[in-house]
Amino acid sequence: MSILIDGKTKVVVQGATGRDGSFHTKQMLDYGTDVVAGVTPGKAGERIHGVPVFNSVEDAVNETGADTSILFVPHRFAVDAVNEAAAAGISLVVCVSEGIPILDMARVMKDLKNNSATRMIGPNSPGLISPGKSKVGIIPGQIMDQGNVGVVSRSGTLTYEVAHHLSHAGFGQSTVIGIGGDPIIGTGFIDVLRLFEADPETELVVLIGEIGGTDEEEAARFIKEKMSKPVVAFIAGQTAPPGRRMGHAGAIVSGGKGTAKEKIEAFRDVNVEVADIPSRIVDLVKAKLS
Amino acid sequence: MSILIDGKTKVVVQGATGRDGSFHTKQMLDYGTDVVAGVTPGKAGERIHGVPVFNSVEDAVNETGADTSILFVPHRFAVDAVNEAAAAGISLVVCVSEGIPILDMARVMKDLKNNSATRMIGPNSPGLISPGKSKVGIIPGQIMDQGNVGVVSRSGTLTYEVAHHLSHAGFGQSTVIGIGGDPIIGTGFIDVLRLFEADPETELVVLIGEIGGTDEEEAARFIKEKMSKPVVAFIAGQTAPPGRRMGHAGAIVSGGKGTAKEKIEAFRDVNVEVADIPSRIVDLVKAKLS
Amino acid sequence: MNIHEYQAKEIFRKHGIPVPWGEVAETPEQAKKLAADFGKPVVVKAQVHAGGRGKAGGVKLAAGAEEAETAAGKILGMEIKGLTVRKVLVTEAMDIAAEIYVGVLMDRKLGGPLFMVSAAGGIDIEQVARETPEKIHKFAVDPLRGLRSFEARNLAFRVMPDADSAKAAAKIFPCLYQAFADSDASLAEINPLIVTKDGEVWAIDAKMNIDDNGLDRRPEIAALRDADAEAPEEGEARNSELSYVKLDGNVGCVVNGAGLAMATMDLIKHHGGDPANFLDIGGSSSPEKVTTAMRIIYADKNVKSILFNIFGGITRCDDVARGIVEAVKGSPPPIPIVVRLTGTNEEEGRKILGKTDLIPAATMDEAVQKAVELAETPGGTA
Amino acid sequence: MNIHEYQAKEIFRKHGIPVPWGEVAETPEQAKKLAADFGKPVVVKAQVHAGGRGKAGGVKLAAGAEEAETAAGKILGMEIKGLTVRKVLVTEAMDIAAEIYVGVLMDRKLGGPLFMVSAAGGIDIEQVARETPEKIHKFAVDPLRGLRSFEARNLAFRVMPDADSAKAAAKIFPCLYQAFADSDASLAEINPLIVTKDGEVWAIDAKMNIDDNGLDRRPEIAALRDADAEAPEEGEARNSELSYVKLDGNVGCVVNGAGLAMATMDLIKHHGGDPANFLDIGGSSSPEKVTTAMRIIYADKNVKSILFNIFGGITRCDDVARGIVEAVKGSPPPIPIVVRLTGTNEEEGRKILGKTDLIPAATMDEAVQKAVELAETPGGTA
Repeated sequence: MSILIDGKTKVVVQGATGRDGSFHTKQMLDYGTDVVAGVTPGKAGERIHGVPVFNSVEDAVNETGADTSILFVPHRFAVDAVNEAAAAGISLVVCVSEGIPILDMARVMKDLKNNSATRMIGPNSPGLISPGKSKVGIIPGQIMDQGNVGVVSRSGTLTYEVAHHLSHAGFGQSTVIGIGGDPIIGTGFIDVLRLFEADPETELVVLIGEIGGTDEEEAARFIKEKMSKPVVAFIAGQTAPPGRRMGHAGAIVSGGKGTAKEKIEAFRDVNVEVADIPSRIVDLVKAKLS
Repeated sequence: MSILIDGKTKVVVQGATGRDGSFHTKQMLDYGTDVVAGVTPGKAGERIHGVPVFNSVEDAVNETGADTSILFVPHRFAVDAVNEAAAAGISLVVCVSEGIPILDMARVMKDLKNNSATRMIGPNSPGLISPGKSKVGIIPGQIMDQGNVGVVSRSGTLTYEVAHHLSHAGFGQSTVIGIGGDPIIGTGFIDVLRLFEADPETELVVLIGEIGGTDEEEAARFIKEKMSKPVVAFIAGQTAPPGRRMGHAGAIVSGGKGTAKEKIEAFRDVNVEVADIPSRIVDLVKAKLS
Repeated sequence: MNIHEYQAKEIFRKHGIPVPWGEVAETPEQAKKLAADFGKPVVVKAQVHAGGRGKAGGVKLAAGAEEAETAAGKILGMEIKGLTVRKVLVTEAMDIAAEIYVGVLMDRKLGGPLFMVSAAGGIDIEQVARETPEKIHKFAVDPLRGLRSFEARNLAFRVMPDADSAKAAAKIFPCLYQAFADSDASLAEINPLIVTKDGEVWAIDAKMNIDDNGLDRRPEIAALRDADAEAPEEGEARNSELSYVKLDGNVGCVVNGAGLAMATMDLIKHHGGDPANFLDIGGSSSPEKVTTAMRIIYADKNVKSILFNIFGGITRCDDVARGIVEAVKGSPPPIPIVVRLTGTNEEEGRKILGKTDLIPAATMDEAVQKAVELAETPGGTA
Repeated sequence: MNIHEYQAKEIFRKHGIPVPWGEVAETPEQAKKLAADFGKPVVVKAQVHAGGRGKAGGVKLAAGAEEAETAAGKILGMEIKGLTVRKVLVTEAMDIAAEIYVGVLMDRKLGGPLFMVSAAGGIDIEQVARETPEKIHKFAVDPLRGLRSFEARNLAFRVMPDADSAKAAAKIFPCLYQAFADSDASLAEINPLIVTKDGEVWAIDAKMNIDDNGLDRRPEIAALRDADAEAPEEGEARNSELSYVKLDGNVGCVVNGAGLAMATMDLIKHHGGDPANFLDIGGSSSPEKVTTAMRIIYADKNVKSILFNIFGGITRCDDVARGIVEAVKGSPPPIPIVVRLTGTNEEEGRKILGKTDLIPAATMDEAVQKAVELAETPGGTA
């Protein structure tokens, strides 16, 4: 088991023939992901790394039975691509694109809710990987090992850093998922925690948060009320100045809200241990799992 | 029994203080309808024929428990009024207004479907009456008698004409409903036929159609497949020239489609008798019910 | 309301659809000058609210100015389906490599806009729909969000001859939908959308019908109405918010409600008469509307009797009665008027009419029979 | 991005919101002339990206031109929360009978726009939210359909002092929402919306923050950026699509990914150092971005060491390595550079860096410790 993706996941890559799309299609194939189709309007009939390319997600789904999509399209086309995936009946769409206007995402979320059963991960997400089974996104597969730790994070590379330490220390992962650094995202901490709680393979969850918003505080409440499995956390941005956006559109302390201090306290209040530096997460995991 | 409205229906009148709203509020009250509230923004606290007026449907629902609304607002405000009723949780909204752009109605219908459980009757509808119980709309109550004939029609006054004959001949009505003369309406023939079929009080249905569209043809199919109760019909517009709109936005024969002849044939094909003139509907009813 | 091709093309142009150069001429000389200034071969096209212009000889190719003049001379004044051609569009003649049908209409059954494309372009789409419906690709547009880019692409790839023209067409389709929605159209059609030998994509014909209910809020569209294309009384009726359609019979009718008005016409025919018009005074009628209705019917010299068939709901019988009294005030009516009033404020209405020369009737059947009889009895009374 | 009150008011005005007369002055003399031409009492208001202007003395009433000049003289050049005031808005002084708060912001928890109104207008709304949250009426706007008329009315009747002003406000609220949506704002606020003694309704203050992600498609909004309000390197970084925030420390950092960049800053602090900046080179990085990043950091004279912390996912380690080599080409780096490269194309990246003077590190902890040490050792090497 794992969450959201496994060995049976059939992936279509939207924007497969572009630079990034082509590169990561190859990476996903090399990792063992069942990439069944690529989509680039006007390039139907071509192949990319052996994968057939279609003009539309609809055609790709009809021909290949793809159920999961990942976008490598410029951000101004990302909303249309998500909508296209949803309309074609894709159940999970991973949006890597960064820089999508927040209002557009609010509209997409409302539209998905009104008109489809599609779950979106991202935007501004590195995607997810269920080690040994499938990866959908840009997470480097070589640093991951299959195991029982679920990892969920608002960040990309910080997640790799943490997973790298976990793998080195012998703690493989059930699924590692980056939910994205934007203020409005398709799948939040609580959604993922609920999935990890229900996943028999996952024994412990590592949650990596950062400044901005109150998602970590709500996650803490959820952990207290609904989680039986242990959770450990790390929060980035303790030294970030207030009022400044730290890269991620969502990473900003505004009106005195969303500080790392508040989030760390919220976790400690519900007995979720928080590592002071990334490499020490391993120590917390070790303590819980042995 | 009856369909859609009965003695327990609590009505809010949107636009109650205008000329038509005030007149028909009085008429409905005189008929015995439980008009519990009026709505005119800015006139909260006033009373109209003894009925309290509120600034919003939301306030009216909260204060009075109204479940059904009827609009007497100029057509350019009708869409907003329907949306307001739906957002306030009104379950049945009757739209008398004529002249609403068709695209607006398409949008309203989609929005109601996405965001509410509200049923709309109309636009361009005279409303409905369950004789002896309640009337919501502008149908003159004095011509109706309580009984077992259900009447459904795209027209207003032609319905009165037919009901008048029925009452005179001793055939009272369970519910008389005008679904409206526009091309896109909230509740169609089939919706109403399904309700009449399920209503224990209704023994026979009179369906009054007219030229334009294919609603009558679809109703004929529905009657054949799903109705156990007898249905008799009348179709207006046999002498209407093609390509010209006969008053109702929906009453137009275009591209050779939607003629009275086709509709009459569709009914006769499924053994629904069609009266050649309105006064003879009574003879058909008499034959079926005795 | 129908608008002309040249008007629809102007709307398309404003919405970003590529439309070739074209100008309107009302005389052969104007057509000649336009073609001469343009300097390349043109097509001269009748501007008239009727289909099948091509078959009727209303569309002609002209290699130069002289030919354009000749073509316009033949087309202007021509009758197509009973309508006289008063304007021609002089427009660029284009090389056609492929022709596609593109249209969007308000679909009653669907309850919203239906977008349609077909590789069988340039011919009568209703014929395609009847004979080879599988050649038309249909898509239900969500009216809350319009035609989205990927939806347009999916349609375009089904009908365009190659990837480049598909991508070009996919940019045009949402513009067509927007032109449709922003105009409150009931139909907007490009037939054909062409691909030239150079791979360019152009809308070389355009058709739009407008939802009358939308004209109030689209004054710029309402202004496109061609007054020549309708009877003058129909314009007057519309300005008074009456629904009026002129017919050829001799029994004038004034009815409240479209269904009852149609049934009244049908009943006149049933009783051996011939209706002179459809006329619905609508709900919420004022006395002014009734007097206008009577003035319009008086103006029709075929009319030998007038029938009022009023069943009051939102229309009050007293209002109608007052309107009739107002209209016949001072002088007796020139032709017999049969009045049947039932419903809301019926008593008050009857009282108002009590002291006039009007012929009362208790039922619709009686009223129609009297009116038909009177129309057939020259100068007589029933 | 923040914009000034006078800019937000111009956007409001274009969206149909009633905004009183006002013009911008950059000198006391200009303020005097504006007030003199206007001829009625004015308010002189500091235009600066900071709240609490009133309390800081940045808003002054002036009965006439002389007073306006004096007021502008005091306000221009004033520092408010560390920012120097360079412009004032000279605007009509109005009689206030009632003050209302109206705002719309993008609410993360809700996942969409939240409209807020309160009868407690004219004061700090965050204080109201903390102390008397029941005084704020909130409404979740459906971003697919905007704020609808009846929704605006329902809100207006809750906070406006009478029916007439409620109806006027109900027309303004959807305009505010539209201004918000059409500008890709994250916040649009009228505080206060006033009712005058004559019953007129006016927006006398205006605040808008813009979603940076929306600026690409709103060039007219992007053009409102006040270059004086940010460090020049931040502008350069933005133009190269780098996220850069200048800080006060001496360890420059170049990191890929915002989370890792923040964690790197935190770790520098943890190891006793002080980060000189936040800098995220983002995904899909090109060598050019890396060279720009280094140029920006070199320009910060406080920086004593540079730390590259790269964990390749979509960013390829070889691209980063090429960028570093390009930037140090020809001359040895003026300050020590510690490089940690892991992830996609790690081997290729290491090879490219192999023959340079750069200081390699295997882990983030090691890299940070080295960089902190080097920053504290003047001119030294680790």
